[in-house]
Amino acid sequence: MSTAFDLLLAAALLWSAWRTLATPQIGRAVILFIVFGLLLTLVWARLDAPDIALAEAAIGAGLTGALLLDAVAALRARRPDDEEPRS
Amino acid sequence: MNPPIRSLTVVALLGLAAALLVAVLGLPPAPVKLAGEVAANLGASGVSHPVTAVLLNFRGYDTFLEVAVLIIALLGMLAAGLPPPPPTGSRNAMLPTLARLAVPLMVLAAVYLLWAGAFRPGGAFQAAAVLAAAAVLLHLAEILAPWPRDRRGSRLAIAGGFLLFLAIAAALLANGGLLRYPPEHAGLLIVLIESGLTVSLAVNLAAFFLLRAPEEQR
Amino acid sequence: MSPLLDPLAWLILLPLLWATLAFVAAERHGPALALAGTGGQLLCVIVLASDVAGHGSIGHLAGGWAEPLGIRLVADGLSLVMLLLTQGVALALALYARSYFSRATPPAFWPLTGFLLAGMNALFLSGDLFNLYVTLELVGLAAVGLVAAGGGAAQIAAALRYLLATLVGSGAYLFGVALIYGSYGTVSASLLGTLITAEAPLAVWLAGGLMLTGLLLKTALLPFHFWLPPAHGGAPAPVSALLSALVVKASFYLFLRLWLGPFAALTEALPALAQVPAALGATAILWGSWRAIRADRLKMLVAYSTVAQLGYLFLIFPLLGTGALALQAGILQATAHGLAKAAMFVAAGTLIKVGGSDRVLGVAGAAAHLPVTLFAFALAGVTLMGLPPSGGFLAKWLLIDAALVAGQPWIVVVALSGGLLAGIYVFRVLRLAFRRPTAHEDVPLPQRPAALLEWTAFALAAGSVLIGLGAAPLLALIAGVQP
Amino acid sequence: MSAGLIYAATGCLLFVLGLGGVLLLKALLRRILAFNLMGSGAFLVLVGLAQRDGTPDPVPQAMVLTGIVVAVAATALALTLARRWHALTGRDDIARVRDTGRRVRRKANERRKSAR
Repeated sequence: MSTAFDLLLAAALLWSAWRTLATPQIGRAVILFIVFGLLLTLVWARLDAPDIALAEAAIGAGLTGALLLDAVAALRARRPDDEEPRS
Repeated sequence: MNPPIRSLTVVALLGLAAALLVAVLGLPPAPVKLAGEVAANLGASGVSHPVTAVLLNFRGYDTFLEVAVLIIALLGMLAAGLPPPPPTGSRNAMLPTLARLAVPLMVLAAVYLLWAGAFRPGGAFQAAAVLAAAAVLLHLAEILAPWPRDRRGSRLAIAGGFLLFLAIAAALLANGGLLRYPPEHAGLLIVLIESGLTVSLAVNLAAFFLLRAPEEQR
Repeated sequence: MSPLLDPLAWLILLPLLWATLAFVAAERHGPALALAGTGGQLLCVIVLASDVAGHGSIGHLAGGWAEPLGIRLVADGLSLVMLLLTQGVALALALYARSYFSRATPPAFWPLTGFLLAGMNALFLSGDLFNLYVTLELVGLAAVGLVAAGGGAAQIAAALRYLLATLVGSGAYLFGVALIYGSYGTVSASLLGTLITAEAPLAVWLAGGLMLTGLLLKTALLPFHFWLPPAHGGAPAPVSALLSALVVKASFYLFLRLWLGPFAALTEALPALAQVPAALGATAILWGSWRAIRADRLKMLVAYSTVAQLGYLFLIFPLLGTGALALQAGILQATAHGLAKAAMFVAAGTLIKVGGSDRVLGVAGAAAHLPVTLFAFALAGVTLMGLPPSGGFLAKWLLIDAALVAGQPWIVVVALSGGLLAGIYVFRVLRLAFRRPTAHEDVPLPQRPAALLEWTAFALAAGSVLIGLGAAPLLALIAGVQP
Repeated sequence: MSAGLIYAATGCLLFVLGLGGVLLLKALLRRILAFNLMGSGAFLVLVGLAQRDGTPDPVPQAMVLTGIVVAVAATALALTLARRWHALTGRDDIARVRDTGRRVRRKANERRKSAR
């Protein structure tokens, strides 16, 4: 029973990782990456590693995700042709 | 990358994946079992949570260097040129209220995590991440302004925890080795280091979001 | 000596300390902190050298815990030569950089340099595969930060390319460490040396392959050299010198250490493996030299020369069966090249700063007003060509000797032709420098640079030559290494 | 098959997937994501393989905590560089940039001039 759950979780993890790289929109890719991080948090809990689960949720998915979202927003806000200062 | 090299790379990667799976699934048991060693020496480590014992005592030297890696990433940011601050006034109207409610809870959670680290899951890194997240939330709610780069205070806050760690590492040389805690003081020293690190790491992590180029450069 | 002054520990603590203080303090205190710090480091390494010469090898248990629970730091002949090179070059470069950046230092230059040095010292001293991963990241990220300094488009592109390469390299290394821990339950290099046998499971072979390949990527051995020329050629001169002279040597050192230590049983079981780095090294010598001959920017010429000279380091692997000879050749080459390349990059920096042009053609006539700098460039060239009595000569001599003992004559051919090719690109610069500038006769003579800029280059270049004359103690240190 | 072994195998696949992403993809942000997948794969192997007999091992767990912090540091630096690159050139990849970067510098200069 628990093996079935582990296999399912592993499959979900791989699927979210694959979609992170394959989905055409970068914004969606980042969301999928955060989903990946949350699934990974579950994996760490399954592996009796609550410390890593906490760190993964807070740093791996949380802060890294926020940094990525911030970067996506910045790259979107500053389109290629108007990046020079408008002072 | 031209198409032949591309397909070659894909084939090589597939081969690597297959080889790794075969290798991992057929691996015989390891001859050394460190978990037992950790348990046997836990009493002398100053903490009762095994992961914290490894992180700050048995392999505390790794952690010491790792804190430097975080500072380096920040220095790299300063070297490359800071991003401009985000435009103001675009925040969600609910955010300040949310921030005022959530931030005190997050600070409490961080204190709990730091305190818990000595005997159950938790510790400086997780606590720092939660504190940093609180700072980012305040920033998004436009309660906390971006930091200009040359404020001495924020630099001291970032380096302070590491300097404390460094001073303790150096002082313990008198005891015969880098970070070699005397067992009777290990607990106290670890709490001291972790408290310093929590604040510094939080500021360091938050600085990835908050350290922005001064407004006039835009 | 009081344990509080343990020179081994202070080699790591001191650069961390001054780097952190340089970050906190105002930017103008950076040079003073760096000079005091690197001076202290040099003192530490000299004290440590006399200890190691007496005892053979010195261990230090970080945290006081024995392996496999704790992390063991080790200083032996091999690590000591690298440490000596690092502190010596660092002090000279700190002096040079202080004058070079007299007006505007790139942001975070001094603290990043200090952290970089700390990372390298920690790497040379570590005997724990996971701890080595942390030191690799310390060195890699600090180096990337230095390449990005200045923040122009060219620098950022070079830094990004370098960052991706270095992250893939350390990622592969970390994955290998994970497989090793899974296989043996420990990451102590010395314990693994006895645990890993020729009958090791597939996972260990794969781990070895991934870790060593990752390190080749970080060392920029052909075909992984693509990131090096823009990073080394585009950075400010003191940074280029630091990267080319020292940083690539750190990952080479670790490659060598793994090859001789934990993975010795594997590499001995399959001797043909040693031909792989050697063949890549030989190709790197030819290709790198060719690109240096064709380069149109002075610092790109020097950077491609690094690609070529790194190739020599990998020629030694099929010869390691000949005893200490090949090891001495490799380490002496790393040392001589480190000094010579630092000299060449700082000399190039002065030439460009004074001449105002970064083209190779820009050095025309430089002999007249920058004689010391040009002499330094030429002396460094003598080492790269391998002419007597330089360190490069002795290194090649030992290499050829080892190749003949091992019955691998092709290595002799490669070593000699590499020297000839180096001669071509060095003389290309020198010939131009001695030509009188014809087109710009009316251009006023450029301002003389600070004497320190010229004489640090000279000291480094002279060191690379003199090391060939006084190599006996270094060679004895290396010969005493028990892998 | 123990949970540790299942996730170790997953980690192998994640590592290769991430490696392929860094090597084969073009967009910088995507390559940074791929690098993070690579790291997560290595972490899973580190803990999963060590715990394949079902008993928790605090040593690799502590190593992974260290690794996660190093990974976030590297990611932050990479994102800063990518943003800076985008601000200077308007590009989100470094695929066909010449070695010297001179072409790019010229382009940036031209753009600056035309903006004036």
